[in-house]
Amino acid sequence: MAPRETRAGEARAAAPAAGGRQVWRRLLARRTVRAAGLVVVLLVLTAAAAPLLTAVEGQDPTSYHNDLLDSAAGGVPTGSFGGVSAEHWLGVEPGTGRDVFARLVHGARISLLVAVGATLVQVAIGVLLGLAAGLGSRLLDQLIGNTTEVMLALPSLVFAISLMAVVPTDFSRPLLLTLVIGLLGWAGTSRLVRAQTLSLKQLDHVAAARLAGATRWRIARRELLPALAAPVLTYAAVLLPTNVVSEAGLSFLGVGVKPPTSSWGQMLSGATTWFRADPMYVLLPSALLFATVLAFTVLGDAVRTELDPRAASRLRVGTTGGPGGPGTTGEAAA
Amino acid sequence: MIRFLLRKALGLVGVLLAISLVVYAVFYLAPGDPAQLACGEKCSPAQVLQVRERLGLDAPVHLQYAHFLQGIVAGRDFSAGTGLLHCPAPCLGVSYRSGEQVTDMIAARLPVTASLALGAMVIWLVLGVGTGLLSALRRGRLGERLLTALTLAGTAVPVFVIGLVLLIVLCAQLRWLPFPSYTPLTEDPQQWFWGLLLPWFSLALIESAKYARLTRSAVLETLAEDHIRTFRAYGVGERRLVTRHALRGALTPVIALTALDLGTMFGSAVLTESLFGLPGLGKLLVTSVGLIDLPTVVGLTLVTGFCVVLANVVADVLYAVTDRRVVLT
Amino acid sequence: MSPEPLVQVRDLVVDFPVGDGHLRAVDGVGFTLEAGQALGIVGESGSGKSTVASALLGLHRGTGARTGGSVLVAGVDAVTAEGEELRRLRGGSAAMVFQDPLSALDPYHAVGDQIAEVVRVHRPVSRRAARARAVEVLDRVGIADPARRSRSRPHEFSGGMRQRVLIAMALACEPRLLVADEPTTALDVTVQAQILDLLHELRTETGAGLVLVTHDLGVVAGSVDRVLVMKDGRAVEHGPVADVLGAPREPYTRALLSAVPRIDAPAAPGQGTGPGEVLLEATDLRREFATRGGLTRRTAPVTAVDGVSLTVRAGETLGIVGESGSGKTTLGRMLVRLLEPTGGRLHYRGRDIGALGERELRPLRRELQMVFQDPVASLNPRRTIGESVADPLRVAGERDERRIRARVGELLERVGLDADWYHRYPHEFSGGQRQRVGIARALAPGPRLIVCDEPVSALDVTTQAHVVALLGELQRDLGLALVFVAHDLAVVRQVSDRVAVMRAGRIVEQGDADTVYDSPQHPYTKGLLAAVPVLDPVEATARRHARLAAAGA
Amino acid sequence: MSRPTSTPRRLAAASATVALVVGAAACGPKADGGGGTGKDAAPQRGGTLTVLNQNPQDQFDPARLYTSGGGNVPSLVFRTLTTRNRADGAAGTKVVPDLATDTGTPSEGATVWTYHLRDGLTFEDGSPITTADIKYGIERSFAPELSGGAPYLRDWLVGAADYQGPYKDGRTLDSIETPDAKTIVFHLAKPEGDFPYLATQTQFAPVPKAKDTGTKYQDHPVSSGPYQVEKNENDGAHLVLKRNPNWSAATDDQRKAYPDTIDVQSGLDPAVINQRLSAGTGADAAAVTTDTNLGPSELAQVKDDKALAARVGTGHFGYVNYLAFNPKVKPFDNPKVRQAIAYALNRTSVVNAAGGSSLAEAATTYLPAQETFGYTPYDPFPAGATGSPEKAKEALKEAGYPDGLTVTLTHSTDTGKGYGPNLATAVQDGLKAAGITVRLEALDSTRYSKTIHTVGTEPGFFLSGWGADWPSGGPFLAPIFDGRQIVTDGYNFNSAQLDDASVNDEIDRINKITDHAEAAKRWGALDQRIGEQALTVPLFHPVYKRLYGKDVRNIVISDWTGVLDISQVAVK
Repeated sequence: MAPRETRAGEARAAAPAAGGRQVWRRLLARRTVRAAGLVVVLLVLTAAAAPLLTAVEGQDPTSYHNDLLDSAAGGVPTGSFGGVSAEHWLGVEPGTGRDVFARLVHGARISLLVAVGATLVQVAIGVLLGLAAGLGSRLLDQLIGNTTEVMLALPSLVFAISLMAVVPTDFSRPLLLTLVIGLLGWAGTSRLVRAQTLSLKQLDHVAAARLAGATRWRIARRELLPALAAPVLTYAAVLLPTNVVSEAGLSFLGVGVKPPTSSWGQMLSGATTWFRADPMYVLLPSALLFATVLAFTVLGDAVRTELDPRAASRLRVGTTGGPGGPGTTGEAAA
Repeated sequence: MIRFLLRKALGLVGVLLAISLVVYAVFYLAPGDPAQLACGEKCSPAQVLQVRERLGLDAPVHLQYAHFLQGIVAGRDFSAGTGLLHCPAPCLGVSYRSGEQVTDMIAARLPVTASLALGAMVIWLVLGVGTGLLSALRRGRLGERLLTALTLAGTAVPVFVIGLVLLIVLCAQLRWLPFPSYTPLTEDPQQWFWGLLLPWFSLALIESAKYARLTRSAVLETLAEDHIRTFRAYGVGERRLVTRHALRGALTPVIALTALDLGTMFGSAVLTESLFGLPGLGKLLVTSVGLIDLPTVVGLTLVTGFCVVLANVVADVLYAVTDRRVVLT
Repeated sequence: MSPEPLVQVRDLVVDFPVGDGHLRAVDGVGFTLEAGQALGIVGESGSGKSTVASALLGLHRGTGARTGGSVLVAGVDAVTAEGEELRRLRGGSAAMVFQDPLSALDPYHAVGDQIAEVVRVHRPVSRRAARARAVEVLDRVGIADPARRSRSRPHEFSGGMRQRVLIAMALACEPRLLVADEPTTALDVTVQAQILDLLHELRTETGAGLVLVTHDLGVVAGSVDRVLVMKDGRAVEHGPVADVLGAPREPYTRALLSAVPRIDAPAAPGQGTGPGEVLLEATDLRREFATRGGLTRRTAPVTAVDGVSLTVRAGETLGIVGESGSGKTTLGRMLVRLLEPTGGRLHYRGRDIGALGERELRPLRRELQMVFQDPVASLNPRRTIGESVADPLRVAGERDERRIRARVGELLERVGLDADWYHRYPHEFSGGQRQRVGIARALAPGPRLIVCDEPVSALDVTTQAHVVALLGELQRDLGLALVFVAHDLAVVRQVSDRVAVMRAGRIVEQGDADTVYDSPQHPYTKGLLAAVPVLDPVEATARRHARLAAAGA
Repeated sequence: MSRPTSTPRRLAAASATVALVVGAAACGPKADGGGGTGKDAAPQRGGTLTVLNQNPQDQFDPARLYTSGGGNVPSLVFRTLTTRNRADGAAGTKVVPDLATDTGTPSEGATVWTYHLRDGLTFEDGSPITTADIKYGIERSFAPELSGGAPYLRDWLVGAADYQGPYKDGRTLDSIETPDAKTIVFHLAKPEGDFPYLATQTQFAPVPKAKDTGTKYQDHPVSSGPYQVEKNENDGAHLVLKRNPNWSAATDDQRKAYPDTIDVQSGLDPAVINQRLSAGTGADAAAVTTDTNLGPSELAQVKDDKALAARVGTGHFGYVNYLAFNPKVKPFDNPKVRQAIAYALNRTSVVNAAGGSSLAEAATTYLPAQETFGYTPYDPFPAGATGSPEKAKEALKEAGYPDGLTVTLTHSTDTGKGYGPNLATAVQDGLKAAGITVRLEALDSTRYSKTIHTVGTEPGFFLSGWGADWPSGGPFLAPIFDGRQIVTDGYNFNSAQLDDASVNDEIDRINKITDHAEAAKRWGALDQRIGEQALTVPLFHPVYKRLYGKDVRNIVISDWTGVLDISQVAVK
């Protein structure tokens, strides 16, 4: 369920970066980043204000409108563009007549919540285990390494389905989805963090901390975690949209959120067959999903470029000066 | 190298054992009664008992697992009614549902998934690496941005959407492609090719996005390296710099990722196979999960797990082969 | 003198884009170079010397840098030339030898192919002929068995051999000008001498011009005819090498020259207190690394330190000198127990600390500190320098924020920094300042012994001199014991009471610094000392002849 | 039981309730189906008929198949004692002789049934078919190795309850007598007027003992019908049948067997099947499906396309989708609560959720709307198509819930089945207006069927469905409402756990009637009597809408199966 990290990304040691504020400023200076950020902010706001927005429209996400459907034609909405009207801004759902706009904005809540939650779970477990593997004994490293391998080798879809079936139904579905996606998808993060930890461990400032008498835990917290933030953040930006799609996939297979709750995945899974009869119904959730993924990917890429000095010096004829090394002067052409 | 492979082989056995244990545990906890399912809903309790006994489900779960392990090492015998059905090692058991040997079932479906995965791989490599290269070369231009957005669209849209839309447009409306179907390569190569073209593309479109991004960043990274500067300083043209030097650098991660993806593909082509009705491993897996057909599920997860682990090893080896600086331990 | 010089640079100006504006890296530099002559461009980091070298080949084209003035190389203006003309210039008329021979070669292709590729860019020859030419130039630069070695990839060569490959590549198309940018910086001193000799030899043989860019005045002394000293993008002094090094006119040149540590000058380091009690005693110390073999190679443990015995007394400085791979860094790290010895014993004040676990070591840690080589990697870039220095204090259990501030301020001032810089981040400092922070951090827990691992090798000469002076001062004032690990023989002599010379994990010679330097016993020490570049051009030439004679004999 | 609407990716194929394979039969020019090309030219022999299906023919052993009327594809290979009449509409619900000379002679109050074989019957290898082969076929269906199939034989035959088939110890069933090679006599433990219907199932197909290979038999069962298995790949995912040279049309008046080859491809997505049928390129022009309805979205497309509309076959299979109550669970013990739900239900929403009025007919009766079941129109709780919140509130008040009520509706997660989330939310939305708040509880399909069919775990209020194994009121009502069929240690289908002596007695009385029309009337009356108790709320009777290729002719769709009968179609 999680994307595989690339070796290239894995092997790269976290590099020192300029101060956080500076990175932030540079990020905001880019037009694409601002646009992507705007999309994300809008999405979050929409999700948060979903009840308000639907109230403005005067609809709710669960009410049926049989009068807007052509029952003999399989329940396709009457009217053009999937039944778009002043009452129903984005038309109604085929087969039920539920308001598409209301379902989309309410669906955003679930999709984002589950995706963000699952990403947090993945990152938390991944960082914890990755750090433990990188800092712990050989045995522990081996153990975690093998567990990671098992996690990667498990057909996660099957396990997601089975796990969803094992848990009692009164357990909150969104939470369960979050946990299932999260618990099955941490292996990539853990590998990344382990590799990063191993290369960071070689750095002299970690040795210095050891000489200062710092405990392993203190070293992990003070010296490693801050340096891990950048690669992990970047990786999380890749995980997040994947988790949105995972949620969609599980909903598609019928083990997602409980009806009548809507999520984008659930809408998409129901929509595919309507492609010809009611294209609007397919395009809307697809477009939203696409925008979300695009926005997060752009942000992730930008963060990575800013935090990764190799990317920064990309395509420049860096003339590393004398023994002073790059960094202090303009000669490095940074 | 030998040591590396030995160590990996040992690890593989461990991983597979762990996988089978986990599958047994999950299915033991999961609701549902395989005997009842195999017998049919209207079976009487007495009949269900008989079936349970026949399937060996009356034994405690740890014994069932032990029998399963024994089958892998030494083979097992099952009652086939008129006689005994010998299932030679490595025996993964017989399906609760059909009574077929799991190994046979897997062997019958492997070519389907393999055809799907390998064909898709070719396309996603051509498409992904090509797009990545192009976007690395035309960095910052409008065309490149469009291309990047398009490859992103690939990652964002689930296969069940892309596949179905392609099917309706290409097969039903435009009739450019035949409807997907599987014909064994040995039977009719042409039909094999045409029948799988659409599934390949649906899978590849999604995968190629990843490769485009990987290629692009790897090429850019390599272009920023010192040795590129060397060749630039010797008057080597930009095109040659990219095709001979930068691409070569990008090849290593691409090859390694390809191995990994191929490995996972064997377990993850579920949605594609279901959508296009290709009787492959993924489809069998999902069906078997629904039927609580434990031997089939365990057998399939072992095979797919094996593929993933193997792919990891192959990726490591390829990594070392394509990049001599890497050493294997 | 021919009517037209080989290189004619006039009013060269290079601006790099930085943020919103531009940064002037080279500001109005001009010089000429005749065929067969050699020009040395020296300067500290940031002086713009490498930028000048790149400008000779027009390498800033297309990077966003703005170039002004004119750079005529073999009749082509590198500032304005386009397309085919520029391509012919690069590698054809002028060829560049880069600094880091490992990263300057494509790791994926055989070196012979890489050279052949360059040949084919400039000459319409067959693939086979180009390969033959590659073997020929590899042979010329002294690679043994060149036909076979041409099929090897860069990582299969040693550093010196790789540098030879790069030179071979530069020679491939018989350029009229060689530009060598810090060609020996990454190399050991003995190898450095060989490479410089090779360059000299090639120049006399082919009559090509040479531009040698370096930070090391010793390197130019024996290798060039004229010297251009640069500072902040400007040419400070320009003249024949003997004049500039022998009788510098500019104060900056003089300062630069005086900062260079002299191997022949017996220094009188901190003899103030005299040797005290034995702090650290290593007996037959060993360290093996279980390494990785290649794909097909068998794995065998590598012995980095092979039975080293030494003692360090309170208040003295022990210099450990050796070339790369000699095991000196591993030894240094074992002495402070960042690494666990795999054999032998290590006693600190009578207590065996060789096999102590991390937990038992922790109370002892504060007494054994280390200053690291790389001032970039040794400070956590995400923490303020104050926090880094305060770390040992906090670990030691100090909770009072005011006391910590005060103590950190004190330490910062002690190493010559401003106490108010507590909240600054490492990237806001220069290399020398960062190294001072590293020293302050090492001082923070109040150690008895500090191991300095190449503490100045990443610094410019002037900075280097300041840091060395600071270390000596601290040692005298605080009565510290120092273990000074370095490859630079001159620096080690400058600071050490006693010196140990390491090679391949063993100490080949150990003794009083003056004794070792003035009358080396071991042939390795002798060779090492003979390879050290000297500032006197006459002496340098004499030494070259001696080396060549020795090699020929 | 087969399910009317298309079944997208099913997680669990074990559908369960009743007839699995269903067959499909036939009929033709019915309603809008019109037959199109089918009418014009006389059907010719030859060609290849392609069958595009979702569900693989993963069982092809006559002992294991669970079919209604012998199935559609299976009936091409297996002939049985009796079979369904291959005719359009209601005529197709009749049972007719197949291997036997008549539909059976009952005696001793319908407890003994005697059959005689026709002359000249042979297997695919040319050897003659004897009654011993039929007896052996039935016996082996009791072996645990060959589990599956309908449960009736075990209940009905004397001494069959504990019988474990012939494999273990060679025991035979004494209640089946074969006095000679042409005669076979069945001894039943109780009167069963419907025995001729049961004899249509594949367990009544002859199996030559010498060729029996146990669990492997299904790879190549010995054919007694017009086709034999040529290829069976991936457990029935791809099945190719070719002509059986030893079958003679002279001995078989039901199967037409026009095409030379039948190519059954399964495991396909429903959308793909319908797209292929509608495009009709290449071999798909001569293709049909036996298990996939037009989806709602395709119906919208068909509406605008006359040519396509002419290629839709409409059929009815006896099935009902309903809301089930467990009166042992509060508040459903209160009949007024059940009535309130019946009043409140918005059947229009439900029908739309089931695919619209073309695919589902709103139902107020439990029995399907066909004469053969004994259909008697009634509506005990009339509330119009969209329900009556007022009447519901009234009933609620009487039940003691004047301020409304919250109940839990259990459903399956499987969207393809008639008990999925679509229907559940439609019910939920309808009850909202009457002040009944519905909480939904979803279970994955395997767990769902186990939960609702186990007495101890049965929820109070859930979605269910029922179809008959043959077109008669008996198999429709008895398993659901006969008190003696309550199973406490296995799968129980009497979800209301109704044990009413008068109902039980009436069922016994009707079972003795061997005149089908007479029995049907009585079943209809019984249905109404039970319906008034509101133990179930019927939702709808599904309608089959199936597309067939443009070269397919001689369309026959019977009311027995509701789908076109493969044995009748021609592709030339």
